[in-house]
Parts: sequence; C-alpha cells; structure tokens
Amino acid sequence: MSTAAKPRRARTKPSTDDRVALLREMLRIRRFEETCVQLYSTEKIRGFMHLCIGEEATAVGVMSALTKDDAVVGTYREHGQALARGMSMTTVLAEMFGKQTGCSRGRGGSMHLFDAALRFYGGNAIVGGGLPVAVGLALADRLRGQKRVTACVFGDGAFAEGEFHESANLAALWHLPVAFFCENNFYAMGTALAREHAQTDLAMRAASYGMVAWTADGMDVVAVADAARRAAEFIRAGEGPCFVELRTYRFRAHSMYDPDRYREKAEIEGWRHHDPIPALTATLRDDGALTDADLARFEKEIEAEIADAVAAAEAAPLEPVAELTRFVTSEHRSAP
Amino acid sequence: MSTAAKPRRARTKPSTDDRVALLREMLRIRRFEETCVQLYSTEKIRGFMHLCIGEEATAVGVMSALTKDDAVVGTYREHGQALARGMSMTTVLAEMFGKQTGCSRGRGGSMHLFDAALRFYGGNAIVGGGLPVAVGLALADRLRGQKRVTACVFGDGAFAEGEFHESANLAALWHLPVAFFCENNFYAMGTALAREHAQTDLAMRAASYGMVAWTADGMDVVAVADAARRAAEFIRAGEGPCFVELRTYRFRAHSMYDPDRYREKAEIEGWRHHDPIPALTATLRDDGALTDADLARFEKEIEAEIADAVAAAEAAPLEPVAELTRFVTSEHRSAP
Amino acid sequence: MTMTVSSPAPAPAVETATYREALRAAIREAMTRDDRVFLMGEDVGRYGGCFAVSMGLLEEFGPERIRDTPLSESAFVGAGIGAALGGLRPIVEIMTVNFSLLALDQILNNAATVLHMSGGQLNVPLVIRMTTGAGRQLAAQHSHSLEGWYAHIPGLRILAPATVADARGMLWPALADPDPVLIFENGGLYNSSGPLPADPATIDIERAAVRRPGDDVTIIAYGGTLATALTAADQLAAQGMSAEVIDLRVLRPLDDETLVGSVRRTHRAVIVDEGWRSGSLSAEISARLVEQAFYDLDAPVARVCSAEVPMPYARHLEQAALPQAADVVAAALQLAGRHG
Amino acid sequence: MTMTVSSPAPAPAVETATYREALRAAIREAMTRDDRVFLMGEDVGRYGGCFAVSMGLLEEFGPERIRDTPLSESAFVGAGIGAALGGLRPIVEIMTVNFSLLALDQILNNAATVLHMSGGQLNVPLVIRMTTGAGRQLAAQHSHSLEGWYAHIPGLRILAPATVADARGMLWPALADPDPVLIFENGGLYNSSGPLPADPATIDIERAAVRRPGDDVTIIAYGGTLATALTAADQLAAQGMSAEVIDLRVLRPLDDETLVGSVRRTHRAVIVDEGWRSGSLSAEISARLVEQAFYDLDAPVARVCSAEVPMPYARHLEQAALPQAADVVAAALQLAGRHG
Ligand SMILES: Cc1ncc(C[n+]2csc(CCOP(=O)(O)OP(=O)(O)O)c2C)c(N)n1
Ligand SMILES: Cc1ncc(C[n+]2csc(CCOP(=O)(O)OP(=O)(O)O)c2C)c(N)n1
Ligand SMILES: [Mg+2]
Ligand SMILES: [Mg+2]
Repeated sequence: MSTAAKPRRARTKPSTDDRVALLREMLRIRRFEETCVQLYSTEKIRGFMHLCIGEEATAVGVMSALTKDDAVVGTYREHGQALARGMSMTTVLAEMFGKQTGCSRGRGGSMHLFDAALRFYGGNAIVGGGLPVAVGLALADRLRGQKRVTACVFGDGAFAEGEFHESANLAALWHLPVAFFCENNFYAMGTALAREHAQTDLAMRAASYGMVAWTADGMDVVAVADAARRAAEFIRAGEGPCFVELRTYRFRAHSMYDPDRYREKAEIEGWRHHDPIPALTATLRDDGALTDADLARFEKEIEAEIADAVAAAEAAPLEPVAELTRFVTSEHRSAP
Repeated sequence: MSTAAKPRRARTKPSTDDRVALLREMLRIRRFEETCVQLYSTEKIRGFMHLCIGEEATAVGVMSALTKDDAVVGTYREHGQALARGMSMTTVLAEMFGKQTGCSRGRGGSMHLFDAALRFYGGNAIVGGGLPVAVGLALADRLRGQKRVTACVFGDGAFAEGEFHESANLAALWHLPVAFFCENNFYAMGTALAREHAQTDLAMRAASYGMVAWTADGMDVVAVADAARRAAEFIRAGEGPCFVELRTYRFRAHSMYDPDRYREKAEIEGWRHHDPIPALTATLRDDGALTDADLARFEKEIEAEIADAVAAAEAAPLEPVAELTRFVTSEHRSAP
Repeated sequence: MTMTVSSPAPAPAVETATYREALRAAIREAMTRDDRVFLMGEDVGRYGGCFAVSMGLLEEFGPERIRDTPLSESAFVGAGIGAALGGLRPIVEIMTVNFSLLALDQILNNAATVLHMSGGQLNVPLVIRMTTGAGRQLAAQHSHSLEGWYAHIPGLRILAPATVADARGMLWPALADPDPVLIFENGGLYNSSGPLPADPATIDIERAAVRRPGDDVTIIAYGGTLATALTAADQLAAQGMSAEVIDLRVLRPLDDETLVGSVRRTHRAVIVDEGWRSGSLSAEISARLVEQAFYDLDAPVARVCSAEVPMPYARHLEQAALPQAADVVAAALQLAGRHG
Repeated sequence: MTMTVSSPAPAPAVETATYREALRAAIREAMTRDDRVFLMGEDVGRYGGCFAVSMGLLEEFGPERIRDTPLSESAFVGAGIGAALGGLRPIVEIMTVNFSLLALDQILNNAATVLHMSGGQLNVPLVIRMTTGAGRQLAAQHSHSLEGWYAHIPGLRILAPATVADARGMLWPALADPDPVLIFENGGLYNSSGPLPADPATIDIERAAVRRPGDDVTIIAYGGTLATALTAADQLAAQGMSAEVIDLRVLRPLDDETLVGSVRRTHRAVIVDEGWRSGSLSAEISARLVEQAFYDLDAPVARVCSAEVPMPYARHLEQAALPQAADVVAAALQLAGRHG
C-alpha cells in the first residue's frame, strides 16, 4: 500500500513563520496524543479512543486554511482536528475524563468533541455519518448567501459507505461550498485499502461525480496546507465543491483495543521515514528558520499546556447525576 | 435529455429468426401493458402499477441473452422483465388481480412478481433494494463454483442510492459474476436525469468502480440483445462484473397516479420516433423477413394469449383469508 | 413550546378543506412567514409531491426553496440536519416511512443524539414529514406503519395528525420546536376533508384530544385508526355502550395525563394501532395504563392491531390484516362482558 | 425446527469457556459441518473481529469463507440475503446494532418480507450476528439496545444468548432455520465465562429458560440484563422475597407460555430491559402479561429499563442510565409492598 502514496510538492510555500507554526501545532498534537496513551493506561480515559499519531499533518494543514466562520465536520479520530481548529486542551481532555468542564459535559468522550462557537460539528462515530451533515451545512450557507466553507474530514473506509456516494452527488449536483478531505491512511481498521475498494484511486473516483478532485501528500503539512488553501479559495470563488485525497498513515493501532496484527512491521517502519514532524523540522533547520532552542521552548510550552490541562481535568467536577436527562431536548424554546 | 442518447450499432447481428422472435416478444409485452391500462381503469388491477411501454427492448434484449440457470433481479417496473424471462401471462395477470393463482398468490401484485423456478427474484419496490441481493446471488455462484450469470436490472434513479455505490464496489472488489443493466429512461418519477445526477454519464461513472462498462441503445432491441450477450459471455469467461447503460424512454407516465406534468409533449413525441417496435418491424419488412400476414398472426396469437390470461384471472379463486398468515415463516423446516 | 396557549380542541371552523390541501396550506404559510423554511425531498417540486401535497408550490417559491432531491434518503435527510444546524428550518419530505429506514441512521445517530452528545451545544430544528399506513393495496414495501419505532427515540417529537385541523395546524409549532419533529401522514387521509380552524396557530403539539366523550370504555387511536375508532364508537353506542375516543395526536412524548384520566373514569381501554401488534406503540400505551391505572382497570387493556404479516396486495387479504371497526367493537364488548 | 428435541435447560457442562470462545467454537463447528456456511462482515478476517470473536478463523478457513467486507452495511447484509437465496448459509456479522440501521431496509424490506411477498416461493436462510448494549463507555453512537425493534418484524427470529451455553449452542439451530435469524450478543458478555454444554446441538431456539426458580415475583430479563436480574434475586432472597428469574432467550417469537405460567404462580412481574423504556420490548411483555394473566396479577407489571437518553460517555452517567440490580430490587419490593 505504502508505495501507492505519490507525494506532490505544493505549488506555493507558506512563509517561514507559518511553517514554524504548522510544525509547532503538529508537535502539540503529537505530545497530546502521547499523553492520552498514558492517561488511557491509567484508566483516566476510557471507551474507544483513536489517535492520529502520524497523521498530524492532515488536521493541521486543513485547519490552517480555514477562517473562524468556516465549519468543520470531523471523525472519531478527531483530537487533532479539534485542537488544530482551536479547541483548548483543557476542554478536550476534560471531556475524555468525562468531566462537567468537558466540551460535551462528559457526555461525548474522545469520539464526540464539539464546539459550536468554533463551528466544529464533531466528533462523529458513525463512519460516513458526517458527510450528509456537511452537505447540509454547505446548503445552508448557499441558501443564506454566506461565502463560507464547510470542511468535511473522513477516511478511506468511509468512502465505501453509501453516504459518500449520495453526499458527493448532492454536493456536486447543487454546487455546494463543501470541501471533502479524505484522510486516506490506507486502512479501515484492519482492512487494507485494496480490500476495501476495487479501484483505489479515490481522487479519480471522486472526480467521476463531477467534482474537482486531486491528491496531496498527507505526510507533508505544507503540501496539505497548500491543498487546503487552494480548496478553500476555489470554494469561496463559488466554483462548487471539491475533493482532496490526503495520503497519510497512522503509526499506532486503530484504537486502544487493536492488537494491530494486520500490518507488516516493515510497512509501519517505512512510513515512519515520512513522519511529518522530523521532516519539516529538518527543512526548517536547514533554512535556518528553527533552532534547537526554539524546539526546546516549544516542547516546554507544550508540556506545560498539557500539564495544566491534565491538572484541570483531574480537578474538574463530574456532571451531577441529576443532570443525566438534561439536553435530551432543548431547554430554550423559541419561535421559528 | 433525449438528445443525450447516443445510439450504437450492435457489432454482430442475431439471425433473422431471432430478430423476429425479439419483435414478437416486444409486441407481446406492449399489448399486455396496454391491456393492463384497461384493467386498471376498470379496477381489476389496483395499487401502484408501472408500465414499460416504450422500454420493451431493454427487458426483451437482456433476457434473450440469459440461460435458464441464470438469475434475474428486477424492478417494480417489471411486467416486461417477468414475461420476457418466461413467466406466463396467466400467473402474472392473476397476481395483479390479487388471485390465488398469481405467482405470489395475490400477496405481491404488480410490483412483486416472483418465479423461483425461473430464478426471477422480483419485483422489488425499494428503489435500489435489489442491487445488494444480486451481488449476493453472484457471490453464491462464485463460492459454489457455478458458472452462472446474475442479471440485475435497475434505473437511473437507483444509481443515486447508496446501495448502488456499495454494491458496485463489492461486485468489482470480489470479481463477481453479476451484470448490472441500468435502464436509463432519463427520469426518476418526475425528476430528470440532470436533476438527479451531477455527472450524467452513468457508464463512465460505473467504470470508475473498476468494472467494464459501456452504453447501448435501449430503444434498439438488437443492440440490447448484443450488449447483453457480450456481457453474459464476459461474465461466463470469468472476467468479473460489468455494467451496461441502456438508454431508453417510457412513453407513459411513471405510474397510473402520475399526471406527467414534468415532461414536454415534444420530448415524448421525439422519443416516439425511436419506438423499438415499428423500427424493428420496418427493418425486418425491408429485409423481407416479415410479412403483414406474420404481423397479423402475431397480433392474433397475442390477443388470444391475453384473452385467456384475463379470463383465467377473472375465474381464479381468491386466497382464503384463513391463509393470511401463511408464508410469514417457512412451513418446511430442514437441517442446514 | 407551541406558539400560543396550548389547546387540544381545534379552533372554530371557517371553511372545509381536504387533509392534503391543509398540509399544503400549512407549508405555504410557513414558507411565507419565515424565509428560513424550505421543503426538500424526492419529487416535491416538478412532480408536485408523490401524493400531490406540494403541488403548485414550486411555481410559487421556486426551485431553491422547493427542492427536488435525487433518490438519496440518507443524504438528503442528513443534509436537512446540517441545514438545520446551519440556521435554516428545513421541512424534509420522505415519500413513505418504508423508505425512511434508509435514513434512520441519520435520524437516530445524528438528529436525535447530537444535542445531548454535544452537552447541549447543538440543537437540530428539523421537521421531517412522511406518509405511513396501508389500505391502498400498495403491498409489503409501501404499507407499513413504523411510526412506533420513531416514538422510541429520545430527543424526537412525533406527531400524527388525524384531522384536517391538525394537518393544517401542526406544522408551524413543529417548526417552532428547537428539536427534530417527525410528522406522520396516514396515506388514507389525504383525500379526507373536514373543517379548517380559523387560527391554525392555536393547534398545540403537546396533548392528546378527546374526539368523542364517553363513559364505559376508552378507545385510543391515532392517525389512520381514528376513523375506525369513531365508527366503532357509533356501533357501540347503538349497543348501549358509551365509548370515549381519544386521538393521541402526539406519539412522543405521550400525553399520559389525558389517557390515564380517561381510563380512570371508564375503567376499560381498547387501543387501536395500525402497526404490527408485537412491539407496536399500543404495547407501550398498555404498559403505561397498567403502571398508572392498574387499580382502576376492570378488565385487561385490549389491543386491536394489524396482523403480523408483511402487508399483502390483494384487497381482501389487506383488509383482513388491518384493524377494523368490528374488531374494536368486539374487543370493547368482550371487556365489558368479561367484566359484567 | 431445532435440530434436536427442544429443551430450555443447557445440557450438562463438560468444560468452561468464555462467551467469546463459545461463539467462536460455534462458528468453527458450523463451518466444519456444512461447507455452505461462511462468515462475512467488517474486519472478521485479518483483524479477527472487532470484538475478537472470529480471531484465528481466517487462518483456519481462508479468505473466501471468512470474508472481510468494506464499510458497506447495506450491501453486505443484502449480499447475505442474496447468498442465502443462492443456496448458501451465510453468517453476516454487523459490528454493533447501532450500525445495523444502515442495513435495516435490507433486513425488513427484503429478508423478512420476500417469503410472504413471493407467496412462499423464496425463503432466506440467513443468520445475522451483532453486538448490542452499553456499559463500556462507548457513548451514544455505540451503546444502544435496539433489538426490540427487530423483535417487531414478522418473518424474523430474534435470539439473545445470555449464557456461554446459549452462545455456543444457538448458532447451529439458527442456521437450520429456513428463515432469517438475528443473534444479539451483549458486548458486556464477551469476557464472561461459564460451562460449555456437552452437546450444544441440544440447545433450542424456541423457549425461554427459568434461570432461577422462585415464588413471590417473576423477574424477566435477557442478554445483558440477566446478570442484573440474578443479582437482584440474590438480594431479594436476603430480604425474604423469593424471585423467579426468566431468561427470554428468544425475543421473537416470545415464549408466552413460560412467562404467563410463571406470573400465574408468582402474581407479580418485573421486566428488566436495557432498551429505552418507551416502546421497548418490556412494553410488549407487559402488555401480553396483562392480556393473558390480568386476573392473576396482584400488582401492576413493573419495568426497569434504561433512562431515555442517548447513552452518555462518563461512567457515572452511563451507570445511572442503565438498569441496576438495586432498581430491580426496589421495583420488586414495591410490588409486594403495594400488595401487602
Ligand atoms: C457505520 C459504521 N460501521 C462500522 C464502524 C466501526 N468502525 C469504526 S472506525 C472503522 C474504520 C474506518 O476507517 P476509515 O474511514 O478509513 O477511518 P480511519 O479509522 O482509518 O481513520 C470502523 C469499521 C462504525 N463506527 N460505523
Ligand atoms: C428507496 C425508495 N425511494 C423512493 C421510492 C419511490 N419511487 C418509486 S419509483 C421512483 C423513481 C425511480 O426511478 P428509476 O430508478 O429511474 O426507475 P424508473 O421508474 O425510471 O424505471 C421513486 C422515487 C421508492 N420506491 N424507494
Ligand atoms: Mg483509514
Ligand atoms: Mg428512470
């Protein structure tokens, strides 16, 4: 599979500062995810947890191209998407601790992060379930004459669900301002891409719906950022929906339950050479844009941010059991 | 829409006798459908009824390429499919009368014709609902090492359902012996093809699943028969699934309930010039393969066959009400 | 949460209309009053709606707001959820409840769940309309009554207008609900006609309605079975048994107060439900009556439901499978007989 | 229709195993005995099954018979229907009942319906297995108990193995059934262990089982709630109340005889159901007990179900939403109290 990834150079390069910021954000997410592993082993976090270690460039690159008015529909592997979108580690971690201060007041957990203010619409654990919702958000913008982008992130496995087919056709048919970002990490749980799809060129297939579609190197955050920027510009220009396949790889198992028996160690090792963080670090070092001191500072800042988030989550109260049935229906009822 | 249809000549021509037989079968179905209109107006037939007048070439052409061991999964517009597959007018008409002698003992009606002996698996009124079933029939043949073809007929509207996407991928991924025949009559009820699909080249889209796919003139029974024969040969040769788009047109409304307000009369008239019956009649006349006497004989024979079927349906008993709950579960229970 | 004081009785009539016309008038009014409202579904536009409910609305409001969709139930229902999250007030039409199964994942796992799952951040002001019920010889893939399933889902409000007044008046308060509301239209009612209320906005979507007062037995029905219950009540009256007929109107949340209050007086209950008996809404109502009025019951709660068969096409079989007035009468008399 | 004489009690144990191992042994045995049997679903092969039920079977039977599918619930369930019509005996695994909604159209409109709709011509010998239930902090899209919906569908047989013996023994008779059978495996049971029957083929799929005899109250449970019911029975015994615990085992068709027979003796019933209370299977059982044993009941039928909320992630909230032994004890005592 791994050989199928065809890295593409981005056409334009963001500024040095931007690239440093992208690196720092990837580092931030990587360290956060590593902390989640520890917290899971000590049972502070429970349930299903899906990490994006190795895939940080997709979340960071995509979110870097969006404005605060844009909308995001994510997956259940969304810690990185949520953080890159601007959610605080505190609210995200508290949610995974099942605390009242969590973004979803402890009701959602790792797979169901939401932030209405940031227009981050989850956090959906039904594979493909977010696709029609993203189409609807874009439809609302179209009907209300708002020039906003809805970014819909989903995986190569979701591409096989009927929801993808129906949503892609609706978006193209109605010329909606939605950008489909497919995180192709070459596996759906233990099923390799070639066992999910007869035709594995996902961008080509997306194009057959009458959408502009292309592939970018999901292990190169600059390439992803560039692709996402082009996608957003394209949509803001009223050119309708588009599809970007981001070829990436998860270094860790699918979830904390996964023994990861279906991949060759060699394959995983091969992909580690494409790790988005060391790659960009080296480039920035060569460009003299990054010093060891900078890196050390980043690590220190991130370590502190994480420590604060963990402490806050630990200290946070639980939602009272009396609140269990709150939010099943809305509390404030207004005229339409 | 109509101009979108690109007639294609068949590569090989069936024998004169075969072409005469194809014509006679189309005529038989046309007259049967015309009779159904009368029987519906006198309320002998009730519920939803969908006629294939104008589309006879697709059913007749496809079935002409199948052997008795092959399987067929049809639609709710399946009178022609059922008759062309070999079901008798008597059992089909009795079913529409809701009589005990109907193929489904009156439980199915017009939309649910079945014949296990002919491997005619219905008669499905959930648009797209037959597609996964056809894939499964083909899977059974593959696992049991049987060199049989499963022909799956569905419409341009069904192509938009998620079931098509999932079924096409499964068939191609598993290399299954199923032929997808898409009756593209350019409308899904009142919705024109261009309002159902952003990309209206259905064969191209089917090909994107990794299947061989092409288009044939669904108004030319010889072209359909040839395409179906090639599809069947391809599948029997173990080449895996294939997809054939049959461009056709329904001369009548979607169902007996449909006021048909969404089509230009001119469009309908334009398509009438492609009526598969007069076209082939003229060719055969020119070839000296058909005389007025032959035609008159066909009409007489068909008229008699229909009259017998109507009389039999009229005379047939109703399923006793006491039998209502029969066949909810099987009566004969056997070891696996 | 309704737009005016809630009142189960329809307002005084000024004119009569068919159920279909009432639904159309309600959609037209909502689209006129609030430009965030739009209608989306298969063939709602050029075709005029598979049951002609939206006939003429395309010409009036245009293709953006009377939006024909491809055959993609899951996607256009999900798009309705997204559009609601995006600030609009979508009315999504699904042709029949049978096809709604293709969208059930979106309805349960997204529409009904996201408010709670997001800790109260995201509500979904979506209205979904669909046809339900049998009686028109449409056979097993077009005739089932599955609204009871939807009434099982926390987070949804389920409405079943049985009268022209409710068909006319329930849509606006449904659109006013910040959460998803499903409206089930029994296919047999579209051609029925009745009085139109002067002020449709006075129709509530909270309570059941007593359609006929009585003392000896409570007959509970909704949607397509209300007429059956009323016919049965007439026949029972002729036999000296006074039946109270309650129209549920709202299938979720159920109006226990009205139901229990009636049974406390009549001491007997018959529930008429077009769904398959086992696991139908009638079971929940029976269970609640027993939980809340056990000591007031003089006889077991009776249920008259559809036979547990895929709905057959043949008229005589279909009618035999459906709840009939005679069955309701027999059930009521048996309760009394067993009692007396 | 089972392969041997039907008997609700598990056969004498020879060894112990986990529920997961019992399911695996059952699949292995079926695949060995009948080459028409194959397993199909997401990650059943290389991954070993999302809950490790089919671990190792790929190596044993190969990829044709242990068949990984893409994420396409509707298509691979429909393909199971077609394969059954084509002469095979498919076992289709759906990861959880929550995702099964994507395949519900195929299950209801094709699998359950085609036999009747074809006038008895086409039966569908298909087995579908899926996980159900909460308790593992998987939140609102992975934790619901919707098996009650499937028990509403005519033409299906619904099984809920609660013991290792049933997990081991129900598959073979399910495959022997000429019609579709759905098997619901509560996710909390996979690691539970218990005795394996000497001859699994003696397990029937017809009748409920009395798991603990008693005289004062009948506690009816199934799948994941059986343990809750048994714990409650222990606690009730300590308080001098003798509870009979019945394991439904078969959710459709329900074994009224066993249920009614018990309640006729105990005069009280508590139903424990992990589904949302309104419209859950517990409602149907309550309605049937009232219809068939009203005059034997000394108190209303009580229901202990899940709170009507999308299942929350936080452990304390999830546990508060689920039926607990203490709730069952309280309900039973209240019935007695109200009675005495
Ligand atoms: C509808 C549905 N089917 C199955 C699952 C179980 N499941 C969770 S993640 C997953 C794999 C998804 O793969 P992909 O879309 O490629 O995303 P990735 O995990 O690789 O990021 C599966 C099968 C689910 N959550 N929802
Ligand atoms: C899942 C589903 N959605 C909607 C319908 C209602 N319906 C019946 S036929 C039809 C149009 C189908 O169009 P197409 O597939 O092109 O077949 P055609 O009628 O043109 O032969 C629709 C919308 C249905 N029966 N099933
Ligand atoms: Mg993936
Ligand atoms: Mg069509």
